[in-house]
Amino acid sequence: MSDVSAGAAATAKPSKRTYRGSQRPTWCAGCGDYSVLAALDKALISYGRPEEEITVVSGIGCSSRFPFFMNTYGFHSVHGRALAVATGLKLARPDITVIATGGDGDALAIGGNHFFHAMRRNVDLTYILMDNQIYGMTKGQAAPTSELGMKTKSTPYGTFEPPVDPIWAALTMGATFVAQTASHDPNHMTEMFLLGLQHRGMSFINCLSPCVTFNAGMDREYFKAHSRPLPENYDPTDYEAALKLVLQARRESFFPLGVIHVRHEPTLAERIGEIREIALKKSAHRTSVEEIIRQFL
Amino acid sequence: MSDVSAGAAATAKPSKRTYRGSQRPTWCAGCGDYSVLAALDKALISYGRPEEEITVVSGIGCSSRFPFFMNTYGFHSVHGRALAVATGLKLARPDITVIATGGDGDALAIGGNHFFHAMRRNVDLTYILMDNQIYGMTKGQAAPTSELGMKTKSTPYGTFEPPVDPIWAALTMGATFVAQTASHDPNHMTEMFLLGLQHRGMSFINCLSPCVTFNAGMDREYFKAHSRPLPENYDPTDYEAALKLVLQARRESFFPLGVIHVRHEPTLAERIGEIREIALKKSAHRTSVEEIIRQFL
Amino acid sequence: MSDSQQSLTIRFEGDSGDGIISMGKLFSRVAARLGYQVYTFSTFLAVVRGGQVTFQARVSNAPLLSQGNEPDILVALNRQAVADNAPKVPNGALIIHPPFGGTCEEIPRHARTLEVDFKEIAEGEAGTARSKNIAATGVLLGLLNLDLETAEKSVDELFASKGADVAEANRNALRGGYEEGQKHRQLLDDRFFPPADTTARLLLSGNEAVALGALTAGVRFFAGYPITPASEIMEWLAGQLPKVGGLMIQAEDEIASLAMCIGAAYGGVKSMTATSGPGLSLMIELLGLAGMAELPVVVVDVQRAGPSTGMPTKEAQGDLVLAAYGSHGEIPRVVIAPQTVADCFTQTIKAVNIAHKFQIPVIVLSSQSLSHRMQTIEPPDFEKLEIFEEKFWNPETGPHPFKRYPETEDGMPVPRAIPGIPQGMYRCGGLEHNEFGDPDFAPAMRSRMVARRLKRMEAIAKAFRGTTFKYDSGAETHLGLMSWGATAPVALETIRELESEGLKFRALLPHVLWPMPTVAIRSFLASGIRTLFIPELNATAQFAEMLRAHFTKELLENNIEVVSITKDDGLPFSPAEIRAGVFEYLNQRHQEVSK
Amino acid sequence: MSDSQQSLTIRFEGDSGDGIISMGKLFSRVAARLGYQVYTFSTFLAVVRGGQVTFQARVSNAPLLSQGNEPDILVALNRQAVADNAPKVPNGALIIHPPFGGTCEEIPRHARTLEVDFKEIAEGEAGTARSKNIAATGVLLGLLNLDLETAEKSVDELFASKGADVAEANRNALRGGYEEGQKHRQLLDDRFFPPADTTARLLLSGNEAVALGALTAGVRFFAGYPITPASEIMEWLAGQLPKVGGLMIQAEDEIASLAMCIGAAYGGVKSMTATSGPGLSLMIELLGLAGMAELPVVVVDVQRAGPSTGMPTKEAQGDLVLAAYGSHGEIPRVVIAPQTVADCFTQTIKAVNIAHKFQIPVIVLSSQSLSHRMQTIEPPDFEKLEIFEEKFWNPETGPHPFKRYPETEDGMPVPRAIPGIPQGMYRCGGLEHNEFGDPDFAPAMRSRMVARRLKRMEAIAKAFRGTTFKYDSGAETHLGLMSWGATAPVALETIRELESEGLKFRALLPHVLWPMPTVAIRSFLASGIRTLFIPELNATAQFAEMLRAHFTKELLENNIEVVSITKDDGLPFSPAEIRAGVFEYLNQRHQEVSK
Ligand SMILES: Cc1ncc(C[n+]2csc(CCOP(=O)(O)OP(=O)(O)O)c2C)c(N)n1
Ligand SMILES: Cc1ncc(C[n+]2csc(CCOP(=O)(O)OP(=O)(O)O)c2C)c(N)n1
Ligand code: SF4
Ligand code: SF4
Ligand SMILES: [Mg+2]
Ligand SMILES: [Mg+2]
Repeated sequence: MSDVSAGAAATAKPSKRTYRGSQRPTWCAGCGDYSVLAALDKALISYGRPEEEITVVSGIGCSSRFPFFMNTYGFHSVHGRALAVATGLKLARPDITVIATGGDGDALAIGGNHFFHAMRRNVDLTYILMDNQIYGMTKGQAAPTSELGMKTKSTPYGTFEPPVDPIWAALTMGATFVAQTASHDPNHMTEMFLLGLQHRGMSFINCLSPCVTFNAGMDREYFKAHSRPLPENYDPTDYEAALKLVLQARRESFFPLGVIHVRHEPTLAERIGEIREIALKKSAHRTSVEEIIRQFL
Repeated sequence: MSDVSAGAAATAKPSKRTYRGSQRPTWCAGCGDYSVLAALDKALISYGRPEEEITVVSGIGCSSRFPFFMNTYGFHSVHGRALAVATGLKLARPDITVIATGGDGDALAIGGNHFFHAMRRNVDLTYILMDNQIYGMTKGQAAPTSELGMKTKSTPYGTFEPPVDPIWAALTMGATFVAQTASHDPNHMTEMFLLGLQHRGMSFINCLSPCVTFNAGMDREYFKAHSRPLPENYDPTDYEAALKLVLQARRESFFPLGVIHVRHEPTLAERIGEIREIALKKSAHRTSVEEIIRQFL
Repeated sequence: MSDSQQSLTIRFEGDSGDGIISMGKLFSRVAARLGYQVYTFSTFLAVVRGGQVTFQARVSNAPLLSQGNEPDILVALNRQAVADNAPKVPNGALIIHPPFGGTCEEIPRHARTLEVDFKEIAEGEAGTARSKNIAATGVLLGLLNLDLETAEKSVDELFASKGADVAEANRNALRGGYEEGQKHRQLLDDRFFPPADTTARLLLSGNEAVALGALTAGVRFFAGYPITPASEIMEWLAGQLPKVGGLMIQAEDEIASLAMCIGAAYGGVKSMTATSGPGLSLMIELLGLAGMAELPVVVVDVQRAGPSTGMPTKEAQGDLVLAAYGSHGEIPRVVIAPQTVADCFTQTIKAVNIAHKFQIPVIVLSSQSLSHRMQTIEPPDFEKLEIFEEKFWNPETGPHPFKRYPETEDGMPVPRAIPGIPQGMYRCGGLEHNEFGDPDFAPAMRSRMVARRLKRMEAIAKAFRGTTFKYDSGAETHLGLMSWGATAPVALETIRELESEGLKFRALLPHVLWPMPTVAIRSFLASGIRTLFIPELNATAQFAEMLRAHFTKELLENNIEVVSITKDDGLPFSPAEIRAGVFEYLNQRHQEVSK
Repeated sequence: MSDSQQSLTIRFEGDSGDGIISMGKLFSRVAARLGYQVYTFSTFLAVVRGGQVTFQARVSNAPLLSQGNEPDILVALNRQAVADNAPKVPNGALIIHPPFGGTCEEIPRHARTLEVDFKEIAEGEAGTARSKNIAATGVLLGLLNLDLETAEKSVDELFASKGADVAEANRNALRGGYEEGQKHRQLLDDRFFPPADTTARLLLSGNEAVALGALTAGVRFFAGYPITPASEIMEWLAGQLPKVGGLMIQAEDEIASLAMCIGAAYGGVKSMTATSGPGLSLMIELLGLAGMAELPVVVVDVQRAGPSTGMPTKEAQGDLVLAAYGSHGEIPRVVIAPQTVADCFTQTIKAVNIAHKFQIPVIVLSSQSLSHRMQTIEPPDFEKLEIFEEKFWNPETGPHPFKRYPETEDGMPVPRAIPGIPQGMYRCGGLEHNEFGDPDFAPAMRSRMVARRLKRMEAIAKAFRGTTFKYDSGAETHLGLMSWGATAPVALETIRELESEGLKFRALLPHVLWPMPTVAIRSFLASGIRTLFIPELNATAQFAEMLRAHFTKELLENNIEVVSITKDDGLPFSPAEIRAGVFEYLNQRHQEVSK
């Protein structure tokens, strides 16, 4: 909302470490999230907005600790609600770059409904999901992304629910930018984050980010071995091709890395802008509360 | 759970009106839900299970009043939770036929997360969604299915969120039976319901069922004019073809009627059955609580 | 009612297709414009589908406290309406009704009647029987000799969206009815009274008043989810917010509604959501987050009869303990309950002010009867309205480094930073934290932060001192009364009535229920009362329970017996019911004493 | 502690990678098998990543009420462990530590030490330094001369899943350490005491005991969502339920968890979920549904420090008011709080029984310290355990027609029908309804149904009469104490200690907190006490507040002052802290009196 004075924007070009917070990350040694943090820092440096114009919103989980390790505004909300909080913030403050981060459980179990609706609304957010196929923070229960049959603390005989594929979910629910990357490839991650930040609309980026402590089987090497770059001639603007690719990847058990899909569509804020135009036209000019009240006389 | 004695099943063949409750529906005259009710009654007569072995679970909404109008067990739960309640019931009592009913708001707004997860779990339920593209019960606000730009009580200048297509959602989230039908075609509805009831796994049936009071624009005639039967050579077992069809329908603004997709996959209960086998194998035979306790000695 | 106050209660009743609500609203609007005080009540049906609909309008020359009892005038649009009301109408009541083809046995002897063929007038004047409700309203206006021009203008507005033709047809129907009514003016000459002045007043429902209050207070972000009886708040704001640069978004559920508001609040934009009991229950986790993160957000709960889905269209005051205690762990928060439609406006403004002044969540407890009732309120004086505008932390003036959650002597929060302000970057959330907002679980820090949040509650209580509404007949008395929300004015009307019969009361009717207004309650409890009546619309006497928990000592010291008068049938209290509750106790006591 | 009771407190501390928890568990398991009573406490870290880890085990020859104070024996695996504990260990404490290369200044004069190279033993005996924790445990067992064979068996079990090689290596490490320990037996000869008997006891954590209680009570459906500190309940049941034909499903969130349980409950299967504060907050709407639909379901809330995310690994008793009042509108429900690990087992069984007997939701309020603490409990006697099995409505014996919600004289529910039972078909849900379950909003019906639900609460309260735990020194005294949950045994230990110093108390430590045990509380309040201490782990004195609200009259009549002793720093009470609270008040009073 334009009424809010956002303070003068600092104009100095951000240097290295600008977006890194003073708090040391509390992740386990070897956790994939470290390199995600480093890559986001790099991407933000290229993106170039002053740190006070950026807000990182998360839910709860190891990956959701992100805001604490960054030198930006940050909101570590409650489990599953990152996207709803981020949507409210972005709608109220379209002048701010809002990044949401979180884990696969946060996004797709408890947060599934907000995920669903944020994708279809095409809110102008960048959502970075750290997909470790496990609940890290609560010490190793099944995530909605855990492979069928995977043994975890909550599924001692193996899971019995077919998993969700985050990129399939984002793609089919309506995200206008869908990418996948992995923490073993920092440059690729940085590139994807930057593209996501630059995209107008909902940018969803799934990061394969191993939990070395509670899902040791899916480590860096595992993700590396199962990842594939996109085919040379792949056209991310072709929605049906994207659907096919993701289905193929599921069938053949590989992780496609790269921009799976991108298209341009009005963002939620832009559509609300149109509504505002209509509303203003109806009342001929920007109304005051006093005028509105008069209709009850 | 087999421990529960389910009473002796009545064996008499159900006659006409068997599944109709004694309460008269309280819907507006002309509401599409009347014919949905009649069609379900017919489908159940063909299906032939005694009424006490059937439970209808719903959320809140005009369409969610369903259980009260049927002579079966019924659970009119709370808004959005029909599928979660139905999942619990079905897992605990696999011997019961569980039908879930509700509106588009109930299913896809507040209930979206349970929808998402019930579809992927492939619970053996039949879910009948009465899609009127509006909130009927609360008198006319936008539903997640309302067309972009549609004026409703809550969107006086038109909605600004792209709608959800229920069959697309069910299809991409993992339902193993997806059909669409319309209340203007009672025979087709009956057929779809019967197929859904017979399918093992999550059967999702979207019924175009007009709200004559709060969405007068989308009446019987509108739905009729915009519906199309499936192409002659359509193969519902071809998943990619189904995706294509639904995308085409959205592009060309028509409603495909018929079985959009069907495939066979183990149900949640079947997968849990396998887990139980493993668990029993581990303890060599069915354990008693006493034996389990001994491990703490 | 004071001695010089006069009032007239008119009931409109007919089939759900008859346009009863439009009649009632039209009449009320005209009366309000002419300077009358108006107070309405309408019953909504449980299910969408038809049946009888009732709308009652009470007009007066002085402010009204309740919807009154049985009608002085019944405008019946069908026979059922006569049958429904006949046994109850007072002596000399006037029943206006259409011809029923033959005599109507239902009409009681003690009532007067006027038969008018509304349909014929409508068909003749407007060319369609559908305008018969407007014709009937015209008859009533004519009978009362209220200004025709004002009425015509109101009809025009009512049908503006339907096109000029429809408006004209209805204007004609109105005029036809009006002429007919004028012919029978003598029927009501004895009941007629002029308004006290000719100030045009705002005619608003409780929900409209809440929405208007929010807009006035500066709310520019509203996220909500439809639910009876709160939906009109979001519907109205959906139309108005875009005009002032704000927006209303219908969220996927109540959890998302509050989460979005919290996001907007973090961004520095005044935000609000509105719901009813089921929605409040769903918001409890996020309410805790707002409390822990100290973010200003207003949640309006238009109470309806619970538990669970309960009776969505019925009245209750059953959510108080949830509003006051709902959250795992302990958060600072404020609960405010408006008592009248005018309160819905002013208390909502207060709620927004408090939320931002104290940086906490505020719950406004309205209720079904209040939400749909229309009542006249004085046009607000924008010069005098206090609207609190937060001053955010300023990097130039500091203090540096920016501390989001410092301990302060008075328990007040410091100006916060919001995204966009350089050097103010901080992280907020639900974890226990230190002054900067960073997670900190050290036992000593934890204890300090808990104390800091509780101290806020004291600061809030202090800020309200002297604002609690007291009613004092001036006489010595042992009888006291406390009440809240929509029940409070009915209780006040009751004790005023009882006063004329010699029973004197002292009353305290707080708007702010949490934190409890300690100083006011203490002095009230020490004012000599021995019996304290507390009428409220729930089964477990929630307010009385909170009072006993927090003022045990004072009740003990002053030897006060708390007498709860509760009701849980889904309908608001009438003065007669509160009166009955008072006498039941007094008679019982009398018997005990005489034994 | 009684005179003949002896106890020994051992603390294990080291780096998070040192396997401290395994050491503690191994030692505790061995002691429990040999007949000792064991009570443990371990601190979990706020974040996943490393730091110091502590595990404390207290062993005794009689039942224990608290974790004790500072350790008699410290088994330190690194230097930090010595530094952390040195200033606090009591006179004559024994510190067992590895060589630090040079003298270790941190070791206090008043302690005795034993230096053992655990690593060397492990490398020598097991071929890997990783077994150093087992070697160290061996040293301790050898010092205490506890049975080696029992210890070897325990090691085998501990490493069973890791393969025979690993188990053997660790057995060797254990034996190596044991031999070393035996050499120094004289160091502990003076502290050694045999167990009271050699009954092997169950060694369980609170979470395990809850899970075991559920299984024993017949719970066969569990839906849950992970959350600290409750996750172990679902994890354990995930492994065990399939073995008895039940199942545990991890739901998409807490709302779905409870919804699934409610579905299963409607189907007639005993069902349960477990969560912590944030989850309970999310379940509030569905809790209301269970109350309105009268479905038996058990919700375990393992409380942690709130509000909001708060401090997930820390102790608190801050969810009581939410458990008792959380719901819009008013539902019947029961809140039970176990006090010990043994209670976690028996009270969970009771909760399941109550839920089914009274057809209502029951909330079990555990807490973090209880959940992760391990304690010995007597092996349950399955013959004597009362397990309530619902009898469902029988179409052959009727009554006909089947009424799901009839009014009964005693407020008790009637047998219900479940899907599959012919002629029992009914509809349930959250709307207000008549006896058959069909929606009915008629004011009179509504009032009857509200009264019917409240009457259930009376029936429940009646059923518990005479079961509330009372402690009475027998002597005349003005001092009373009430407490609940994990604080209660600590409070009991405190007053027993004070008793030996001449301060006598009467105490009431209820397990059932809602409905409040009226009869027991009334007679307790009338027993002559004038000062009532209520220690609890929250900031607003939640239990005390509920007590004041519901027993205002009794407190007044007996002239009792309620003195809350609260603490909110995330740690359990120690007896010393409660003692301090008591004396603070008494000294203050004394000063006032002498002024
Ligand atoms: C309402 C609620 N339910 C449960 C939890 C407990 N919880 C914290 S994080 C988490 C899941 C973490 O998994 P994920 O989102 O995948 O993040 P990761 O730790 O793997 O990065 C859960 C269940 C909570 N904090 N709040
Ligand atoms: C928690 C909660 N939020 C909101 C409501 C109010 N409510 C009742 S029905 C409904 C939506 C009805 O729309 P839909 O599901 O499409 O059903 P329809 O009436 O159109 O058949 C809403 C929002 C409620 N009962 N509970
Ligand atoms: S538990 Fe897993 S996800 Fe969490 S910090 Fe450790 S490695 Fe990372
Ligand atoms: S409001 Fe609409 S959906 Fe509801 S009963 Fe009427 S026509 Fe049907
Ligand atoms: Mg994860
Ligand atoms: Mg609908």
